[in-house]
This record gives sequence, C-alpha cells and structure tokens, in this order.
Amino acid sequence: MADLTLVEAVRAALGRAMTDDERVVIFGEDVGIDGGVFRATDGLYQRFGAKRVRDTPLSELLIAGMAVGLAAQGMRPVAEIQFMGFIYPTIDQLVNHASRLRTRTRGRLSCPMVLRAPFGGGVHAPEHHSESTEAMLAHVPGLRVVIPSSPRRAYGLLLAAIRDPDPVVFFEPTRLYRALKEPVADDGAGVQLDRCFVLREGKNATVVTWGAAVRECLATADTLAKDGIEVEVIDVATLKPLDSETILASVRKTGRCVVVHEAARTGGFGAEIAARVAEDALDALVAPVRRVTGYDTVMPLPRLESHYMPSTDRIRAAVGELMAYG
Amino acid sequence: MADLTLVEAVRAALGRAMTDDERVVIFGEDVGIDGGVFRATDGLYQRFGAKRVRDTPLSELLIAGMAVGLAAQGMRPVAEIQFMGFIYPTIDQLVNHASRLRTRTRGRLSCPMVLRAPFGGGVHAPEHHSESTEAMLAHVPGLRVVIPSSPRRAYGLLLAAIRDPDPVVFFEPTRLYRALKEPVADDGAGVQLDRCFVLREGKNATVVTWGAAVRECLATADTLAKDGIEVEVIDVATLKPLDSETILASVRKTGRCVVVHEAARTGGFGAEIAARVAEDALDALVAPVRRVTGYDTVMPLPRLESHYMPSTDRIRAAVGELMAYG
Amino acid sequence: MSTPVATFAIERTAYLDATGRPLGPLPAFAEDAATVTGFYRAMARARAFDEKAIALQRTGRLGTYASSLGQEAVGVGTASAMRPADVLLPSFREHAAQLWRGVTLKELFLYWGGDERGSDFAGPREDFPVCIPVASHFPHAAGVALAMALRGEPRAAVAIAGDGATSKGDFYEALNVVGLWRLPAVFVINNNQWAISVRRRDQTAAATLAQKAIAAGLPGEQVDGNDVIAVHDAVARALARARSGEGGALIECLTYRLGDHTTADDASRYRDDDEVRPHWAEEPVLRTRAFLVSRHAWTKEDEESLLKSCAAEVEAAAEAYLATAPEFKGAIFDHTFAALPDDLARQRAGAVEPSGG
Amino acid sequence: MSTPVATFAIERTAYLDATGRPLGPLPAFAEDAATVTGFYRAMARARAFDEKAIALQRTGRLGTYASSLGQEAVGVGTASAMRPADVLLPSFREHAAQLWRGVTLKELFLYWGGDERGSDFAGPREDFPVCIPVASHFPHAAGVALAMALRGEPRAAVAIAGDGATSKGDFYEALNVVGLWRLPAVFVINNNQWAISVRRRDQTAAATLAQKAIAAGLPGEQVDGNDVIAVHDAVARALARARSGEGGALIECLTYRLGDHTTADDASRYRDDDEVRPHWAEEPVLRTRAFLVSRHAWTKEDEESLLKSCAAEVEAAAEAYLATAPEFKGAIFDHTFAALPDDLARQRAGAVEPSGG
Ligand SMILES: Cc1ncc(C[n+]2csc(CCOP(=O)(O)OP(=O)(O)O)c2C)c(N)n1
Ligand SMILES: Cc1ncc(C[n+]2csc(CCOP(=O)(O)OP(=O)(O)O)c2C)c(N)n1
Ligand SMILES: [Mg+2]
Ligand SMILES: [Mg+2]
Repeated sequence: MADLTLVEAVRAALGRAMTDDERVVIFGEDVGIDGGVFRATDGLYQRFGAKRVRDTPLSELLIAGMAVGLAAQGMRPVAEIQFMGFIYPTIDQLVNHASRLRTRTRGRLSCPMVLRAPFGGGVHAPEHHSESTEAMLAHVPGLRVVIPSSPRRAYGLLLAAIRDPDPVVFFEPTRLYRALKEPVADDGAGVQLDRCFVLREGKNATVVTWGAAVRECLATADTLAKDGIEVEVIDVATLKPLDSETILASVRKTGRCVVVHEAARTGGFGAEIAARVAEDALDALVAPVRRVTGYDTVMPLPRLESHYMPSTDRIRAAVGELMAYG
Repeated sequence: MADLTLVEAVRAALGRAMTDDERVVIFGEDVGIDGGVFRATDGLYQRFGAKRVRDTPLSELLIAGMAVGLAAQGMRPVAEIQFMGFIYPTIDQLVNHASRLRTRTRGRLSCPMVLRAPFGGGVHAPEHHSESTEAMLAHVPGLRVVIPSSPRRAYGLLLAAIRDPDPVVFFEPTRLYRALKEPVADDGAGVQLDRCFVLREGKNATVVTWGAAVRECLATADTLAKDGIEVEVIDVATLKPLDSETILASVRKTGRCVVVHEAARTGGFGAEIAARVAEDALDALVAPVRRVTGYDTVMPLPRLESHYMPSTDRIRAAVGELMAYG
Repeated sequence: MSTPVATFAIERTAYLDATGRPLGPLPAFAEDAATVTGFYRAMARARAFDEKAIALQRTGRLGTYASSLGQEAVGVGTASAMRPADVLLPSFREHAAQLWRGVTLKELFLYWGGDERGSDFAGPREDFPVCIPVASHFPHAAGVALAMALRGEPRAAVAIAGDGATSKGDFYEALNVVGLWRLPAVFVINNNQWAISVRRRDQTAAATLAQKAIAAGLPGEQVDGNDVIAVHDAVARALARARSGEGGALIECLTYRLGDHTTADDASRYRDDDEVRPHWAEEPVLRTRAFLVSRHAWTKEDEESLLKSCAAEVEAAAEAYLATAPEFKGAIFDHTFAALPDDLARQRAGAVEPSGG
Repeated sequence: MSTPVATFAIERTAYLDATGRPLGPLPAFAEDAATVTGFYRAMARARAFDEKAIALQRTGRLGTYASSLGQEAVGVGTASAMRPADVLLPSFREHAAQLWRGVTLKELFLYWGGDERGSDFAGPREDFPVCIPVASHFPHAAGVALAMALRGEPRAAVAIAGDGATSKGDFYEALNVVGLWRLPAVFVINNNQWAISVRRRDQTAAATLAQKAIAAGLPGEQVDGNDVIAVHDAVARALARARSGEGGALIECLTYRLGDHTTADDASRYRDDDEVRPHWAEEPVLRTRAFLVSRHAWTKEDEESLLKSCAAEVEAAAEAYLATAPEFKGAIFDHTFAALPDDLARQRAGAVEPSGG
C-alpha cells in the first residue's frame, strides 16, 4: 500500500478505471503527453495510448458535450476541465443535457460521464484559478456533485463516480493535491457515493464542511479539544444528492452547527445545509447555525487571498460563539 | 395611468429608458421587428430604430459578452435572452467578467448592463422553457438578481436596474406576463433595488417568495385568513444583494417561516433564506422552517408539470403544519 | 511580400429544377423509381403529420409545435441516406427525418403533447431526442462519432439543425473537432432562410453557410434543399467517406420555411406573403411528385391512395396519443437517476402522498 | 449538377527574412529608421521586463507568469499600429502590447504579483485588463467596437489571443458578429504554435488560422509574426479599414513560444530542445536589430545604452512594486459594487474587525 498524495490517488483511480474497463476514455486540455497541468493524468497517455487519453482543442463546451455523446453511446468518458474557473462554458451541457438525458428519454439513453476539475483557493494562483462555485452545480437536478478531501477518499470516490450510471461532477481541491500523503490501496474498491463522512466524533458542536476546508476544520477541532470542546467534523463528500441523515443525526446530538466552505456565502451550499438543519433538527438546536465562508465578493488575487479564506481563527470563533449558548 | 400587464410594463420601462438615456441599447434574438417572442420589445424597433434595437445572431454567449464590452465603454446595454433555459452559455461572461470588471480594475472600468430573461413554469411551454435557475446566478458575487412580481414593480425595478451602475440579471416570470393588469404610471420613477416588499401583513406566519409564486402565496394567504390565520407575504424582488432585515423582522414577529419557490429545492435560493433565519432569527422561531418548492428533478414536460409546481395546496399545508407549533 | 497560402471553393449541387425537371444526369439511385417514390411517400407522410399536429395545437390538444412545412426534403433526403445503425441527432424541426428513422407518429405526438415517453423511441433506440437548445447537439454528435471511431465501427452520427444554429459556438467547436479528428459525423444545415424573425443574411456575412467548414478544415458544400435527390446524394457521399475513415462534412441545404416558426409565432409580423409566395413554387413535395409523374412512376390513383393512407395513419396515431393517459406523477422522480437516492425518495413520497410538503 | 458558388484565398505577408534582410520593397513607415528603432526599443524593453518577471517568480516574489519571449513583435507590431483612443483587449501574454499602450512596468508587476491595482492603469484608461479565460474577451471587443460605431467615433477595438483561443466558440461568435455588422474590431492571433502542451496542428485541421475568417465573411490574413514590420503593416491596414467603416479583420501572426507556457509549466515534458532551437534563429528581437544595423540605424553603443536603460527601468519598477504594501483587506469588498450594499457592509465589518465570523 503506497503512500499517495491526493493527486496521485486521482491518477491511480484513473489508471485503475482504464485498466478495468475498456470503455473508459480520458480527454481534456493537456491531459495527454503533458499529463495534465497538475499531473493528474501523468503517464496515462504512455500507458493507454493516444486513442484513450486525448488532448482536445481548447473548447470546454465541446469537452462536456462530447462526453454526453460518448456516454449516450455506452462509453465511460472521464473529462477534465483544467480549472473550475473554466467550467462555465460546460454548464449548458450539464444543465440542459447531461443531467436530464435519462429522464427526457424515460431511461432509454443515459449519461454515465465524469467531469473532473480542480478548484479552490489558497495556492496563490492567477486570476480565475481559485474560485469555488460548486453550489451552482449542486443545484442542478440529475447531477451528482462529489468533492474528495483525502487521498483515500479521492481514490474511492473517483472510482465510484466513474462506475456510476449517471453524470458526476468531481471537484478536486487544488490546495490538497500535494498537501498530505496517506496509504492508499490501489485495490479497485470504490467508496460509496451519496454519503457524508464523520471524520471526527464530538458531542459539543457539529462542523460540516467539504474539500480543502476539511483540513482547517480538523485542525480547529484539535485546538478546541484542548479547551475541552469536542467538535464533530463531517465531510459532506457528495453534495448532491445530500446525505441529510448523517448531518442531522450529528446536529441532534450536539445541538450546534457550523458550516464551513470557501465559496461565497450567499447561495453557497452551506445555505442548503443550514436550511436542512432549520427544517429537520430545529428542536435540537441550542444555538443559531453559523456559516464560516468566503465573502460575497470576487475571490481576491493572491495578495489579499488569505483574508478571504475561512481560516482556523474564524472557524474557532464561530464554534466558540455557539458554545456560549445552551 | 394605463392598466398594464407585466410584459407591457416591461415594454414601457424599456421605452422610457431609451427615451431618457441615449446610451441605452437593446439587443437579443428577435427583439427587433418581431418585438420579442413575448412582445416585450414590441414597437421599440419602430420607435428607436435599427441601431438601438438590434437583432443579434443566434449567439447567447456573444450577447452577454458584447454587453460587457458596451457597458465598459459607458453604454447602457439591455440585452434579452429569449428564455432562461438558454442563459447558460452566458454564465461564463457573467461570472468571469460582468460581475468582476469593477473590482478587477479597482473601479477603473465597470459594467452597467442588464440581462433580461423570461423564466418559470406553468405555461405549458416546450422542453427547456419552464425552468427556474435563478439561484445559480444569485450565488455570483458582484451580480444583482432582480425578479418582479407585478406590473408596477416590473416597471420600476427594470428602470432602476437599467440605471444601476453595476450588472443586473432581470428575470421576468412568464406566467405573470399577461396574468393580471394594474395601473402603472409611466412616470420614469424607479423602484429601489435591494429591498424586499411586504405585500401583505400578518402576524402568524411569514411566507417568503418571489416571481410567479407570489400569486399563489397571496391567494393562499387569502384562504388562510378565512380560517383566522394571518400570513405575512414577502416578495424578495432582489435576491442578491438580499434584504435580510425585512425578512428577519417579519419572522421575528411571526415566529414561523415558509419559503416558496418554483426552482428545485436543493441549492435553491430558499435555502439561503432559511439559512439566514436559522442564523439570525432562530430564537424567534416557534416552528421549523419549511420550503415549498419544485423537486430535485428536471422540470417535467407539460403533462406532469402541475405536479411539480408549488401549488396553493402545498403552501397551505406547510403553513398549516407550522401553525400546529407554538 | 504577400504570397497565397491557401485557396478554397464551395460548390452547390442540384439535380432537379423547381418544376422537377432534371438539370442533367441523375445519380444512379435516382434512376430507380421505387427509391424516389419512397422518398416522396415519406415527405407526404411527414406533411400529413405536420397538418394534424398544427390542427391539434390550434384546438388545444398539443403543445407549441414547429412545422417542417416545405423542408421535408432535408429530413427525408438525410435520413434515407443513413443506415439503421447510424445515429440521428435532430433539431426540433426534423420530424421528417425522425419518421424515416422509425420514430412513430404516436411518439411524435406524445413528445409535442408534453409527454416524455415520446422520446422513448421503440424503433431507433440510439437516436437522440429532439434538441431544443439550438446547436447544443452538435457536440453530442462529435461524441457519438468518437465512440463509433474508438470501437472501429463503420457507423456515423448525423446532426441536423437550422441556419441560425450555425451562429453558435457549439456548432463551431464541434465542427472543428470533427475536422481535426476526422470523426464520422455529418452536420446537415436546414437553411430555411429564417431563425424565427431573423433572416439568414442577418446571421452572418458569410456568403454561404457551407463555407463555415473551411474554418474547421473539412469539406463543406451546398445543395438545393428542396431537391430530395440532391440532399440524399450529398449526405450519402458524405456518409460513405465518414464510414471509410475519411472524416466528416458540413452540408448546407437551401430551402425555405413556408410556415410560421412555430405555432406560437406569427410570421406576418416580420415577413410579407409576397416574399413567401414564390417559394411555394419551389417546394419539395410538389417538385418530387412532378418528377415522378414525368417518369410515369406516379399516378393520380397513387396520389389519392397515399393521401388517404397517410390521413388514416395520422388520424389513428393522433387518437392513440389522445387516448394515452398521462404518466403517474411519480414518473417525475423515477428517471432522474438510475436508482432513486434517499433524498429524492423522500421528496417523491411527499409528492405522491397527498399530505406531502 | 454542381456549380462553384464561392471561392476564397488566404495570403501570407512578410517583409524581412529571418536574418532581417528585406524580401522586397518595404512599406513606407519602415523606411523611416526612427519608427523601426522605436519598435526595436519596445521589444527590448518587453524582453527585459520578461526576464525580470521570471527572476522574481523563481525567487518567490511574483506569482505564476506567462512569458512573451520570442513573441514581442506581435505585441509591438499591433499596439504601435493603434491610436491612443483605440482600445486594446489583451490576453495574458501580451505585455509587449500593454507596455506600448502605456501600462507601466510597475502595474504589470503588481498584476502578476497578485494585486488588483495592477489593472487600474493610469495610462490607457479604457484598455481592458488581461484576459485569462481564453478567448472570452473577443465578445468584449465586439461590444467595445459596437459602442464606438454607435457613437460614430473613428476608433477601433483590438483583441489579441493565442492559437488555442481560435478553438473556442467565443472567438467564433464574436468574429461572426464583427463580420456581420462590419464592426471596427481587429482580432490578432499570436500563433506561437503551442497551447500549453497542445500543438497548433492538434487544435484544428484548418491549414491556416486566418481562414477561420471565411466562416465569418470578413478578411483574414497571415503575417510573419516575428517580422514587426509585417505585423504593424497588417494591423495598420486593418485599422484603417475599420475606422473608415469597412469592418474588422482577422490577422494571424506566425511566431513561436520560445519559453515555457508559464513559470508553472515545464515544456521539456512535451517538446524537445531540438524542436525549439531553430526558432531562436528567427526570433524578432535579433531580426529587427539585424535589420537596423544593416540600415546603419543602430550601433553597438545604442545597444549597450538601451540594455542599460531597460535594466535600470525594470529594476526600479520591480523595486517600486516590491515596496508597495498590499491593500487594506477592506479592499476585497469595496469595489464589488459602486456602493457597498448593506448585506456586504455587514460582511466587511465582520472581516475588518478581528472578532468577525
Ligand atoms: C440556444 C437557444 N437560443 C434560443 C432559442 C429559441 N429559439 C428556438 S428556435 C430559434 C431559431 C432557430 O433558427 P434556426 O436555427 O434557423 O432553425 P429553424 O427554427 O429555422 O429550423 C430560436 C432563437 C433556442 N431554442 N435555443
Ligand atoms: C477557457 C480556458 N480554458 C483553459 C485555460 C487554461 N489555459 C491557460 S493558457 C492555455 C493555453 C492557451 O493557448 P493559446 O491560446 O495558444 O495561448 P498561449 O498561451 O499560447 O499564448 C490554457 C489551456 C484558460 N485560461 N481558459
Ligand atoms: Mg432557420
Ligand atoms: Mg499559443
């Protein structure tokens, strides 16, 4: 069992999927000989050849639309968008086609495609390379939105996404690509989609998060534990369809809920989680729900970026505030 | 003061804006001699000429991108997307450009554009013509999202949107275009953006909504009043930036909150409103928050459409349920 | 110092004049009266469907409908050049092509009547449903063609869309990759001169739409789109090249939209009858019949019996459609994913049980 | 029967060979040594900036940076053909054009150093900031040009982007409307043969990128993009037409990316030094100097003093950049809208006060 970074785990899952299933094809910008700008597809072109690992023209709309056509024909396209900031030209294909081909045809055609894209801030990237707009896609009926937060989950969730019979958008947190290693067994085992993961148990407050912010939340939980505050940390992992039960069960236990995400606050997916708590666990709440998020501003360029990110300080302050209640 | 339908009020506002300000130009598909497929621009081509009222090629991306260029040059573009279902190719321009030109250049350039589009269900329209995806755009920092629900507000809000120094997406509920008339003074008076409207006062429950669903909410309030239940109905009108105060003040008064929208539930803008209530009016709640919305499914074709819509029955049931609390 | 580095030419092909008289030698298939008779029957059938669909819409029994009046040769010429194993990706106006492919009249009525089951074709299981967002199916066609090429199958994808569709980036990006990877995909443009109220000349300054292929480095040509022989010939030639690995093509069919854009449109707002009238003299059904009559391959009796059988078939299909009860409302949920997720199952339960919120 | 309906030709223009020798008569402006000397100085200045930017990035004092090494003639040839009142819409690689337009070295350092104030140009107030989402600025150029045309101004918009950008629908839709409405917009393609790791020939099967103009019905031409005289000449001719109401154009400049895609890229993963080497013999700075020397318009002393002054200027700008403190964090909020909405004001207050959540 090798120690892998998250991006290595993605690569291992892609290689495994291509080995196991001839129908899997990979394409996108620079995924071929270059191995992807983050090296997520490094070596795959050499292993599986130019037919199955294809550099496309610089055309994101086409990448998504071609995936729909391939998927409808029974292939298993795994397409890469180089950064989430360039995913917007694909939204028409995702909303109007990928997500609804099955229901439009009452199951005659379907769309088992995966669209991968790195996302998120904190790596001092150029303009348009640090945003988090997963909530836009998590609103689209018929689409799965999956975000891994560790090498192991990246491996298993990506395999599950590729095998899933419906379209999955798979967002990989750039900040975690090389931030940590853990042992990952390249055993072809998928990790179940549509489930949240309780990464740390605690009885005083529930922190719900996903993607790179998982790290800050776990770090904050460590710190707070020293003060005797036991924080339960939940990695949502699949934003849509949402596993409410795990979140609600935790909030019913702790009575306190903080949602943390990098995306802008208003209309972020944290709103959905807060709403579910307000709907279905209200009686258990001893304190208001809090969201620690990016602001309703454009993601700043690197010099001011750190002020935008949901820092451990901000998370700690929010949990601390809630501890004053109840 | 003429009695106008909502679409006539839109037309009156456009005519007024063009008369008052030479910089206003209108463009889109079929907005010229045809006057728009809903006749929102009827007669404007004849009044203001082919230079200022332009049929574009069938290119939505271009329509939005051209608006950015015109706006940066000090014009006041008012572009039409024929249906919200065809707005997705513009999202890249809205997210990556329109909404951030001002902050990217620290105010040197700006983007005073309006993008209008009809939206919503209940009119037995063809596929892709009935969806409500306003939440996707209400998540975008730097963008205003405005939705009128009456002829008078349509007139005033559209004028205010055109005069606003920043980009506004203006969604017009198709179902209301010709559903009712009311006296509208074509006096050039704008209606303030960024404010919710309390359309009906009540002390027992707050119903927050926007667009065409306002009608069902008001009708439900009428019915419930007969049972002695006084419902306060709030038309959000500007989804982003959101006027929390009006909503929170109402919920603090009533202790009950139902959010109603046609859009799919998960990640809909109702989640944001529920989240704000859970954050800032939790102590006032005597009952859980409820959302009455479209489902997390693709909008059905006309034969099943009515089952998807948030009906008066569903709204009444939700309010009724909350009345059992407290 | 300037030197020419590339030159291009666009050709237009026609076999029949407006009155159905051959302009020169015909392609071999057109010498077979049975073949052209088959085309004619299919066009007449499509037109009968069209009339009924409009009548149903006018009486509130069908949704908004896009007539293919006068453009039947595009659909029939294209679909008849395809093999069953090929895949059709139609726009919303290509009923004639869909019918040839084996989509049933009842399925078409269901779809335009607002019932998803109309896209669950019993016949051409791999054909795409109608594409409403203009030009967004061209990238699908590239993907379908890539799947075929990867599997080494001698099949091709055929997408049809209108003149307006050629202004969309989708069209261009897809055409470009078809050219680049020599994919077995043929893009057919039904240039009916209008995109709702916008004239062809207000879509682009390009003298032809066929020349847009030059931007993608693949063959483009124009044909008389009211000449079913010319359309069939061009598509058949393109498909033969595509199947043998020589790549795709763009074919612009010049025709005319004789009716309103859809039943929701009133074309008199933006075009005069005087403009439309001459096009009635060029329309494909009349023209093909004149050709067949001149070849002694079609009689008055043939015509009467065809009209009668088309009417009967369409009538029966319409009745079958009208007699089909809507689906149970649970259907809204059941095909969203292969398996209903918990979250959606709860919503379904709430919707299906009257008490649900 | 097939008849040709349209023919097209694409030309390539060059004035200097790779060694700076004229291939024939030069355009009038190039006979004026001062003009070409000005071009040369600007290219050298851009290269000096480039070197410093890479050095700063390598030492952690600048963000990811896209070098324009070897492509300076595109930027200088283009910008020098513009008037101050025209508007430039640059991609992320056109520092040479931006510098000519009056963007300061310090502003460029600020932008690439991650500070929004770098796009608040003190000089060309109407020029667009760098465009990162490839090709998405072409529609802006169409809009800028439309604004100019509506106001009857003799101005034009000039957008520059790479070979990869020509594969995007944005490029095509914008080019199409420029052709259709004869807008005063010139689209310049810096065809440096690579889009990160993707070769020009893997973007499109079109023999030239210039021929993509044919799809939009407007003039397209190729020029030697390492020949600053040819670039200036083509852009100047196109701008003259644009200003006189004759519409826009597409100009493909053939050049070569001598460096990595950006400082985050390692081109050795996908291309050999052997492939790059010959292009060093064709690069524009060397070539222009050779031309000037052959005309006795440039001496060793001129060269030394130019290098010295460029180095000093760049050094001073870099220091000024490094000495510029970041903005106060409130700036994140302050330019989101013209006036801070209440909702955002609350967030700002929370962010600015240490206690905020
Ligand atoms: C992307 C998109 N934009 C707008 C529309 C609305 N619309 C439906 S058909 C049409 C015109 C299409 O013209 P053309 O491509 O020539 O096809 P035709 O209708 O003439 O067959 C428009 C604008 C749409 N369906 N899709
Ligand atoms: C829409 C979009 N997709 C992907 C990227 C990532 N990316 C940045 S530059 C580049 C290649 C651009 O190639 P080209 O247009 O030839 O310009 P060059 O970099 O060679 O100047 C890519 C893929 C981007 N910036 N925008
Ligand atoms: Mg048309
Ligand atoms: Mg390039």
